[in-house]
Amino acid sequence: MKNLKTVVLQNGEIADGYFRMAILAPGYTRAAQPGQFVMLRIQEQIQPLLRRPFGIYRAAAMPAQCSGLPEREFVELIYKVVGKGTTLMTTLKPGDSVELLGPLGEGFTIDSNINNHLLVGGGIGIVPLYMLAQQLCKRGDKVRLLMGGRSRDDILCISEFERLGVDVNIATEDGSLGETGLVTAVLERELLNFPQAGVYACGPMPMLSAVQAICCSAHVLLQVSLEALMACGIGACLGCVVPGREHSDDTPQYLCTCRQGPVFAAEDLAWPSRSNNDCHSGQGGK
Amino acid sequence: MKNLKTVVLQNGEIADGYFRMAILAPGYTRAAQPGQFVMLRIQEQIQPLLRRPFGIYRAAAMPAQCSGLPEREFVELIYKVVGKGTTLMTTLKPGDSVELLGPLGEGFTIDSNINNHLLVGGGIGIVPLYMLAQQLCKRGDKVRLLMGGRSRDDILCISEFERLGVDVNIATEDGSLGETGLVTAVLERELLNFPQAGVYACGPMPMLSAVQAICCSAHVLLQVSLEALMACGIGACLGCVVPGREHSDDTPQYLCTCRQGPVFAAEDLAWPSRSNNDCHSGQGGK
Amino acid sequence: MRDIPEVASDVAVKMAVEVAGLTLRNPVMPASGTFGYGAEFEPYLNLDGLGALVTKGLSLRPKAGNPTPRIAECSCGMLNAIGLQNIGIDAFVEEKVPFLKGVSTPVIANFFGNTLDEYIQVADKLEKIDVVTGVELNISCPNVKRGGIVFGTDPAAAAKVVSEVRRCLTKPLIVKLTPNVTDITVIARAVEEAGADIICCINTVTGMAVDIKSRRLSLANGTGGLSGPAIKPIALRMVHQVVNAVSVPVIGVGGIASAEDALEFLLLGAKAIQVGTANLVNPGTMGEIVVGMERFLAESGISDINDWIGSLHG
Amino acid sequence: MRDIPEVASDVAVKMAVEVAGLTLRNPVMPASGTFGYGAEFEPYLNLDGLGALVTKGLSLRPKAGNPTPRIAECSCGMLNAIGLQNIGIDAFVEEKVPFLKGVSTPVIANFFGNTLDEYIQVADKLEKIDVVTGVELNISCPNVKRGGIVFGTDPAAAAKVVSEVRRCLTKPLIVKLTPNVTDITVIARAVEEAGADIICCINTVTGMAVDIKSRRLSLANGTGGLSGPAIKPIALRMVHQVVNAVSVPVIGVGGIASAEDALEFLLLGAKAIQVGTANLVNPGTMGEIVVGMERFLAESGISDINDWIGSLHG
Ligand SMILES: Cc1cc2nc3c(=O)[nH]c(=O)nc-3n(C[C@H](O)[C@H](O)[C@H](O)COP(=O)(O)OP(=O)(O)OC[C@H]3O[C@@H](n4cnc5c(N)ncnc54)[C@H](O)[C@@H]3O)c2cc1C
Ligand SMILES: Cc1cc2nc3c(=O)[nH]c(=O)nc-3n(C[C@H](O)[C@H](O)[C@H](O)COP(=O)(O)OP(=O)(O)OC[C@H]3O[C@@H](n4cnc5c(N)ncnc54)[C@H](O)[C@@H]3O)c2cc1C
Ligand SMILES: Cc1cc2nc3c(=O)[nH]c(=O)nc-3n(C[C@H](O)[C@H](O)[C@H](O)COP(=O)(O)O)c2cc1C
Ligand SMILES: Cc1cc2nc3c(=O)[nH]c(=O)nc-3n(C[C@H](O)[C@H](O)[C@H](O)COP(=O)(O)O)c2cc1C
Ligand code: FES
Ligand code: FES
Repeated sequence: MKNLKTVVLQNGEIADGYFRMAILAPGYTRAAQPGQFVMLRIQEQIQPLLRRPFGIYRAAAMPAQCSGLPEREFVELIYKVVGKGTTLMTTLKPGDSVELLGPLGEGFTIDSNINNHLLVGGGIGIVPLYMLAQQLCKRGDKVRLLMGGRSRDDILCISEFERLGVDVNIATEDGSLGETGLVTAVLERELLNFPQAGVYACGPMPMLSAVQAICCSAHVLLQVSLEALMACGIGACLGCVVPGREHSDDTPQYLCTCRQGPVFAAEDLAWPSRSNNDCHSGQGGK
Repeated sequence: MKNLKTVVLQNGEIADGYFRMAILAPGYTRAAQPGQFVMLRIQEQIQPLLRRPFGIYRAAAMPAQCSGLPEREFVELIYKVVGKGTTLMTTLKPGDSVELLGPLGEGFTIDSNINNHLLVGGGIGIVPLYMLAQQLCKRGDKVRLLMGGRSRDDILCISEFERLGVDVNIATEDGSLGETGLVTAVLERELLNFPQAGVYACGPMPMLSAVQAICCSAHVLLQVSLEALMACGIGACLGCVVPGREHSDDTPQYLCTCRQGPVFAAEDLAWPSRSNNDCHSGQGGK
Repeated sequence: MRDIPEVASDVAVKMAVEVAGLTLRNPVMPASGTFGYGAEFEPYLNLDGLGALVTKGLSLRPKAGNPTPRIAECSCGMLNAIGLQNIGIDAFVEEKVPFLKGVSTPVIANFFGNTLDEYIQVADKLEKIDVVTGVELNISCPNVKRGGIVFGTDPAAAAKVVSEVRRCLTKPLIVKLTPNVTDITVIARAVEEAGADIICCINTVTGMAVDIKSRRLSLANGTGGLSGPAIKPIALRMVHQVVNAVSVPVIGVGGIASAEDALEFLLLGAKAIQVGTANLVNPGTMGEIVVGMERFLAESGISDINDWIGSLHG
Repeated sequence: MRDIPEVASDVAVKMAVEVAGLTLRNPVMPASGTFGYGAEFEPYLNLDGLGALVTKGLSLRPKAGNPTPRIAECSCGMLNAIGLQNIGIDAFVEEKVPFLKGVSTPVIANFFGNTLDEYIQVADKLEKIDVVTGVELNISCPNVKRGGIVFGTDPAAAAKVVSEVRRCLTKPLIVKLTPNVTDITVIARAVEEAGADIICCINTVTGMAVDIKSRRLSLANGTGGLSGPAIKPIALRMVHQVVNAVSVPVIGVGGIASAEDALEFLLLGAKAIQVGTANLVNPGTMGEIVVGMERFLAESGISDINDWIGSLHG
């Protein structure tokens, strides 16, 4: 965990409204764990005030060059343009200064007893799954990515997963790529084929809730990566909390997304589905 | 007077800490008068909030090009990097968006009875004098520029004045260019040579005060171009006022720099020198 | 490179609002003191496309204002200590009213006094000026020792000046409140009871700036009024409080620079909004705001802005 | 690409200040609630290089805080409605004090209560914790209905809680004031008289944000506390007022993000400063501020920061 005053190496649009940015990041190839994130300060100005949180898609190194450039470690982010900060990010060019705080948070826990993995992503939720897939594939495990989105434009980086040896199922709501429908339908089906699989999900909250309900009834272990509004990313402000399993209006229990998450064992969280409590016996701890 | 959402055409350093920027500005070649200014919005962001005032150095047109580019009018600013806004301006590149409000204010008044002109500039105070020199030279008048600065780095654009046919005297405090000393000493001397000259001055306030005192005793007409903190530049906020001739603590009289100025007849203003009141008979109205 | 858009649109959204007897083409008007007397903005804006015009604050006699420096830029805001410089009510009638007669937009005259008696005298005069459709009573200027602060922060004093002024006026009476109080609802209820037809909030928040190079306060007056985007969250809070505390309509002011900002205040229940500092930054702002609001409402399937006003979800 | 500078410098400026019995290495400390309990910042900052550590506000029992969303970004600022979530004084002793024992910097415990009795009980406990060098009484949190606002906006209530707490404490007592009042000097004088050793101002300014897409208030709590650069002019004004109204030392807080900001507050006479929101944006801020202040003072030919404090020119 460090605050690096560093520079952008690359930044470009990879699909309509989605960008990919590489940032010089010494130390990240060893430090970054699947599911961790960074807080990016887009420019050293007062406005926008807060850093923006982004999952780490990948950390790697460019080899040293004959031209004399030494080996350079970098971190890659993939971001969707949604508001002020991400719009400003699209204007960054190689060499522009940014500040990078990270790697932050608790990532995915890999259970050595599970050898069959279903990664479920919705849209930009693909991001934290790539490093996870890398690690799982390295162990020789069976890894399947179930990827959903509104349309083909929301399905990103699939070939990079395939190159790792990941099997990929795609579902789009408009049918423009893969199956027509929701990725949760694919999950239900695949869980019949792989009833002992570990499930790892990242995507919009309605998707995560549906995934939780499915995993709960199927009695499989689920880890989810959450988003929350964040000011600091390091556990100082308590702005990013989510209700934990024991949470009720009378006795609130809040977990810190930036420090205890962003990846949580589903059973540690409060879910809207009433079946939640019944799950906990079926799901192991994270 | 218009608010143009326009673009930068050129922007580069011309001397240590001084930049020159050309901005696409249809209509300016006809509209802009010597001594007028613009309010520049550096970026369409909330921070920095206020526009920055800059004198118009020059308004001209690039001829149409074979490549199909039509004739393009532009306005040129010369700016000194002093704070947040001007620092941000240095980062602008051709094609970057800016907003240009102008041309604003009352510029220099040219008295057809005067054919001999002394233009007195201090540092960045050179800016409004160029268009003035252009117009005076076009009339076939005798124009002399007395230019002062701390060192040679503060003496800008001299050759451009010379190309108009302007005689130039330079004085620097450190003697690195021209005479050693203050430009006001040069003025005193030149006023002996040209006792009927009209004087036009722009520069830091202490210089303007000294120039006023000199012109007052020499009984020559003086116009000064002032700087003031400005929020709007169009007479709406009353933030930019300066004390007028009748001003006293008991009965304040304020003139609006952005609308009644930035160029004022010296006799319309309040000056520290006690001899001020004695001047007014000697100096004609603007 | 394009020109500022005109105040007009063919989107079929009804933008007119009724605010306590004032019929406004749309809910957008300038905040007093940031729009001169109107004419300054003619080159940049179609004045007839605004909901109303609000003049610089007027007093019985001309007022010279504070010494300079009078303004300072801050993070996302500015401080001003203009000190209510104005030409006085008589010069207003002579020099400005003729121009305003040529504008079809309702004119609201903002005014203030140093004493209760001055308030009353100005109100008397404003009542007789035809072109003045409504008046806005400034009991909130924080810059001038005796020009407001005593009236605006004490509920009894506020009620007194409002009821006295009320008696001279048949025209709609807007009372503009200062945010520099512990509980703005107390003042709001007091002026409502005393006869305010409309409450306008907020005026500037008292602030200060200091220059570490010269080691001096940045404003000659010491303190100044903070305005601009920096104060929007404070203004939204107070508008929300006042809307829920009184039954007269509320005009929202403070940090509005875009259509989205304006829509926020209306969503909280403000019936109209005023744009201040943003006029100084971009004299075409209000035109852009009107067009932007129409577009947003049309895209949201709302055909009458009155359906948006106060439509905050529980 | 470079690392954040360390809190250290060989510029020969004396940075230490004495603030009513507290000896501080330099006048820079975190603002409560933006620095956790200290440990969170160890990777980014040399904790031993700070003037003091100020903890998150502590209460008698653990407090869960408000529902989410709890934060919203604004122009040059942020709103928070954390609702004073904290682990409670007993867990503080068990879980956090051991770490704080390893830090050489004086620890100031910020605390609050829902009732006068709770305030007293927490003060009693804090008096007995060795590692706690001073305490900061929060009578100003605007988020929780009974957690401060009543004490902090009424001079009599403020004086009451201060004098009661004072009786349990031999340690230096800082009282932190809310800016959401008509006249902060009235409260400042009341708490001074009641026994405050130091006055700290300001806490957050109550604000609100609303989302026009969802048509909901942005914070679950409705209102929140505005902090960050946007409030600096308000904080400077109030620090100036309080410095001139009381004779106890004043700690300045509000919008400080740079050495220049910090120097402004000191110039107005604040004896020390706190950094809040800027810690969240950049956890290394305070280190950069200390280094930047030293550099500025050295360049200005000032060899002791105490010569800068309050040295505003007429
Ligand atoms: C742990 C974590 C990992 C994330 N990873 C990615 C990623 O890999 N790629 C990606 O595109 N996005 C990711 N997000 C979401 C991303 O942070 C937001 O899209 C981004 O902050 C929006 O900023 P903005 O200024 O464009 O939007 P605005 O709406 O202008 O932002 C206003 C404020 O809201 C916050 N905000 C808005 N949307 C979100 C959101 N969905 N989650 C959290 N804060 C939000 C902003 O940070 C800012 O503080 C992640 C969020 C979290 C918490
Ligand atoms: C009519 C007029 C014409 C000018 N022409 C030129 C010119 O041709 N070239 C040039 O380099 N400068 C010119 N100036 C000065 C120029 O406006 C300031 O240098 C510039 O605004 C500084 O902005 P900043 O953000 O870099 O400084 P900051 O100090 O960060 O600015 C803070 C605030 O102070 C204002 N300010 C700071 N210095 C001045 C100043 N000297 N005059 C007015 N406002 C100031 C800024 O506009 C801003 O509102 C002119 C000023 C006026 C009034
Ligand atoms: C330069 C300036 C002058 C002002 N003069 C007045 C005035 O004469 N009367 C008044 O009631 N308010 C005056 N105000 C306050 C504004 O009308 C408005 O309430 C305040 O600026 C907040 O709105 P904003 O953030 O949109 O600027 C003035 C504000 C500024 C910036
Ligand atoms: C997230 C957050 C939590 C805060 N919690 C507390 C608190 O527990 N006790 C307290 O006295 N002030 C609290 N504050 C107020 C700060 O200590 C400080 O007074 C305020 O934020 C203004 O300073 P700033 O602009 O530097 O942030 C909190 C502020 C923020 C932003
Ligand atoms: S974002 Fe500040 S505690 Fe998580
Ligand atoms: S700058 Fe606003 S009146 Fe001159």
